[in-house]
Amino acid sequence: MESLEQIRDRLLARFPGATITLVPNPGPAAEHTISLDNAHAFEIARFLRDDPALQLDYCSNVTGIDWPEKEIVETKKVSVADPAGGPAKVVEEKTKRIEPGRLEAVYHLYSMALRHGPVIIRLRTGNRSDQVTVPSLTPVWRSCDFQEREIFDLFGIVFEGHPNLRRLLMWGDFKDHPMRKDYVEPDDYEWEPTPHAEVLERAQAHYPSVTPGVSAPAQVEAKP
Amino acid sequence: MSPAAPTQAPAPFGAPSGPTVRTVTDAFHGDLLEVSMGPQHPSTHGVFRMDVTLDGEVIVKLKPVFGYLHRNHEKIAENTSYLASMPYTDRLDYLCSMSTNWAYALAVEKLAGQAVPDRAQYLRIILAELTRIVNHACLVGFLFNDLGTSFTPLLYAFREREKIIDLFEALSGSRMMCNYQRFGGCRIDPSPEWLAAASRLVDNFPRFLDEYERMLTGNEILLARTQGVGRLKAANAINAGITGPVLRAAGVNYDLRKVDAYGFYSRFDFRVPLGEHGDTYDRYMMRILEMRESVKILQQAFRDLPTGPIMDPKAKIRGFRPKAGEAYGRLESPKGELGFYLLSDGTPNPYRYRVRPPSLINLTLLEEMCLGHTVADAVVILGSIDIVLGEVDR
Amino acid sequence: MLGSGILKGLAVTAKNFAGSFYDPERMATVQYPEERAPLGEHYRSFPLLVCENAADPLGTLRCVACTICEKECPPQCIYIEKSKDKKPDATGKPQLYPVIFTIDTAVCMGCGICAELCPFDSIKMDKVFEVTATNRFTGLLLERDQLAKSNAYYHSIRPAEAAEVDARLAAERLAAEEKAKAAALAKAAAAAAKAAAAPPTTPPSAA
Amino acid sequence: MSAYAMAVAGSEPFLERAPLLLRDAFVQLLPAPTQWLVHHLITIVAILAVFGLFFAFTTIAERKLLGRLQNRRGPNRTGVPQFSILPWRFKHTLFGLSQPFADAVKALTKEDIVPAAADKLLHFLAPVLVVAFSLLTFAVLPFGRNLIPVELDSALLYFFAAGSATELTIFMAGWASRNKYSLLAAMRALAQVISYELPLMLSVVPVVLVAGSLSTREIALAQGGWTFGIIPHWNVFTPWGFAGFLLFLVAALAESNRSPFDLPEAESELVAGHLTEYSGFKYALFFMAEYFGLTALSGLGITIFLGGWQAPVPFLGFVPSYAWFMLKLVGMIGFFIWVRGTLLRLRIDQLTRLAWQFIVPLALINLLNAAFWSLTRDWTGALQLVRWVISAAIVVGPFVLLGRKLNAGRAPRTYRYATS
Repeated sequence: MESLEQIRDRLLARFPGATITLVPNPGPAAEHTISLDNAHAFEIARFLRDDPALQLDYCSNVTGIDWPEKEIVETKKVSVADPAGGPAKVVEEKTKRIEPGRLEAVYHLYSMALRHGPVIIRLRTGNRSDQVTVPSLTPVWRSCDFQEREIFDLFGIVFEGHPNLRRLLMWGDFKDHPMRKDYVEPDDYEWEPTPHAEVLERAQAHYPSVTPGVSAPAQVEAKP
Repeated sequence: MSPAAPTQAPAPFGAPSGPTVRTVTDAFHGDLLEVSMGPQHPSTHGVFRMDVTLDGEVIVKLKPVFGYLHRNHEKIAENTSYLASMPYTDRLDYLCSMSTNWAYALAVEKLAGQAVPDRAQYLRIILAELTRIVNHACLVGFLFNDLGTSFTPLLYAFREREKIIDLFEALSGSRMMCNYQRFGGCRIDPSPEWLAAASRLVDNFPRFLDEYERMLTGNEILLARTQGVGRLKAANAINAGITGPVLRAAGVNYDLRKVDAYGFYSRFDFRVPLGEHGDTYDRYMMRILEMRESVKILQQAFRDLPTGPIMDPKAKIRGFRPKAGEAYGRLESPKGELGFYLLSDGTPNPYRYRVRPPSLINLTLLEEMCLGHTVADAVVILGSIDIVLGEVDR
Repeated sequence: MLGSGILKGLAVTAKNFAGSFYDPERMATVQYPEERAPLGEHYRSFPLLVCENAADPLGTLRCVACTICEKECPPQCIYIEKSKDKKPDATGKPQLYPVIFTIDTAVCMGCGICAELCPFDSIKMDKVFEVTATNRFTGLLLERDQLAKSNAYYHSIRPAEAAEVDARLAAERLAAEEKAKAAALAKAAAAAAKAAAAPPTTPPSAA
Repeated sequence: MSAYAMAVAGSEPFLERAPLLLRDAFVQLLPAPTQWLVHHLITIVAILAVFGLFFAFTTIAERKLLGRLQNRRGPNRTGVPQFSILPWRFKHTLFGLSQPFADAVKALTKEDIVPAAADKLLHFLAPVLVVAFSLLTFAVLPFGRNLIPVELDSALLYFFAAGSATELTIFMAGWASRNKYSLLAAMRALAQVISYELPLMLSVVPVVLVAGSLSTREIALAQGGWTFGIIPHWNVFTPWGFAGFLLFLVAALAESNRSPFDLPEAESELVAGHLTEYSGFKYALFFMAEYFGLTALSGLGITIFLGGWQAPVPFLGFVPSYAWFMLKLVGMIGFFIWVRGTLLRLRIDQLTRLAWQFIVPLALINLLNAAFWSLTRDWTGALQLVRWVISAAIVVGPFVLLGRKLNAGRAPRTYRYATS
């Protein structure tokens, strides 16, 4: 298989205007990825599938990743000229910048015909609140169907063009997206008294008069 | 069901495989009947639900509904250490915990660049192939139960499965929740007695398969019930990401043991059975033939099993922190491609932990396979796909 | 011919029917309460805490309340509170001990990770699987005294592993004793040297 | 009947007469005007008691037999409670033989749930009627030389009329339950009754043709005697009779909703079919009716093909006739259990196709065969052999041809392998 750089170059030649960046993977696995822009992602995906040299006909895995907003503190050494005219001093300057949060969908593509892969592509949303749309690749690879629905369900990425975008695992009325890093568990789902103070506290907050050793709902029901 | 986007895919949203389906209701045909099969239904293999619309007994629409067993396994794993997720992977595909363990260990080893000693690699293959036999035996048994036998083939299969499960218990301490693989090796070194018993069992296994096939493979009712039922076309199957015996029954030669040759599979001599029609009978036969091939692999593994450590000396049990990075490790689980996608940020807990469940993705084309067939066939088709709800819902 | 497959099937079931009367390969069922299948060496059910002395289980627990198991337990079913004071442990070193050590067996999934990770060979997996209680909250919540089992019991359920652990602990103890002895000797030597080297500030008669 | 029994009483062994003597002795004690009523009541009570117990032990036998077929032990834990108060510790549980009684207690004490939307009256009536109809069929079966509850000249007609009503009650149950699975089961039951009434009757007609009577007693009597002193003159030992018996077995399996034709119940597809919304005693009644139906059909099969109550070999003639009947009944039921333990379920379209494309044509051809058999009654010597050959050819030829057509395009396959 061609290297990722070659693929990127071919894609750039084929789709002029597209933003395609390589995302390096620092780990020992060294599975580097290509990040696609949302405007061209669908066309590029089709190209990847149909290109005779690649024939990535099999989309194995689709994953969502949540990257919350995080504050990055960068330390830079800056040499500051001494106003007194002495030698320049090296001062550590800390700059804080807020990296905006985003959601990401990662697709692992393989070729069953040519038996190579993976080519990993990433699609990114603008932020985590209102620009959460990426194009759906389900029309290209049917295997994305359930997986994109699952990501929509658990991460809240909206896949534009998905034929049947509904929640997959959680029920229809469920509000939040549980796999997001800032998801807050409801306080009542684990109400059974356990030795863990934290759970017990939560249970007590939800059922004020709970006593350990007795079923909490039974106590709640018993109350007039 | 048709795609919203205008594409010219090679028939990804394939036409129904069965007879032509009526979609209109008129005075002559009466109303369509909507039945919610599941979550409490004897043949949904757990708490799976199919909302089917019936014309008489013929399915005109089928909508799978998931999530009744959802426990957000991925979130739990992201909040615990890498090792603490290992026993949870047992509960994904609870029939094949050994190979699920291996898939996870494989992904973590890829993420951390961890080597595995030879003996452990052989042990993993032994256990994975035993698991494949366990799973296929179970599946075939349950498939016959769906086909309406009174538990007889299932109990014969369970009788043999039980012997393998006993081996698992003797080795790992638990029958199904083995929790055996570790990052960089295995947990317990099997004793020579264990290996002898396992080898004997494997040598005897073809006898059981012969008897099983004599009992059922030529049965006229089985042929009538399964041949031509639930056809799956190869192009559709590839596009829908269907893997494992279901894909190979459609005639696609794609077995990760050959393609990726993970572990030491390249050292083994075995064949991959391929179907032709992609129907339920082919899917059933794929399982039987794969069991026979597994027996061959196991015999070679018992013959060549090297001595040595079972754990890489550099492997860390306590305080395991892989470097930042990501890895997608996959292997051929009995049900298909089982993958783990791990993203590490250098902390003891994975930043992102994702399971690629073959059971779930193999259900993608369930509707296409069932359309035009009857309720009885839908149950059988679902049974032949081989799902475990612990993995589907995670 | 139509029906031959069915007849073959009938023959196989008939064979199994007959075989179930004489062939133990076919009739593998064990009549449970009367007969019991043997438990393997590595069989695991729920955790136990090893103590050195059966007469004083709580006083001789090997556990030093390091809370590794509590942190690593996948379903988080262990709860430990450390003591304020220290007690000498098996090797004679002063160590903390658990004031509260509970395992919620209703939550425990018997994975054995606690036993695997325990650096003090204190928490081990039991083999008792017939655990019942009439109250599912407190009845299945095992306290320290219920969890504590003597080393002899541990030997009885896992002879090979226990022997290995004992040998290791004995070696450690020996090493610690030798180290202590060496340290004491060194100390004494140092003191003697000091005494010898230092100029006598007090008259020798006073010493 | 009593008079008839008395008339033949002298020439028969005591055991053969014992049931009748017992009944008559009891009836004699009562005032004359009530005697006819008591006479019939005793017959009814006897049938209920004998076949009630037979049902109870069939359930445990089925479970234990199936268990053995499946390499299990089956239920073997239910002890006899009285034994536990004995001074010594009687630990044996008598192979779990008291299981049916425990089951009965369980069924009786279980909550009876009627779905809110169900048709309450029909929902109640269905289990009652199904037992009633299935019991009606027992009236015309000759259980022994002298044991036939009602002697009808058109006994077979009566049997089929009463027997087919049970399928209607299944429809009733399915419809009244207001459950979609039950409804599907009801429809399947209707399709099944339409498809299999005919083959069942057609498989019996040859016997009627050859015996020249619709009376079960006559048919059973006609099968008396032995060729060469060992081969009994049972219908099953003729080519047409053998074919008829096989067709009858298939149709009887279908008629009594047993595997492989248990489509209305179809637990892997329709949960429990028409029984989905039944619990407790009503469920037990359906269960009971299924076994009564099975027993009655087996009884009919025995009567018309297996020589009824006739002994298989002359020197065992001292064994009372009803014992032979029961023995054959046990054998038939055992065979049905064996079949259930082996086979898979057909699909509804295959079920009807099997009936119309295979069993009905074969049964019609078999009718011709029987006609040929009765026309060639006086062929002897070498002609006898010719008669057998022709008759056997009429059985085997159509079977092979029709079977090939039915199974067309389906065969075990061979597979290719990839090595890389």
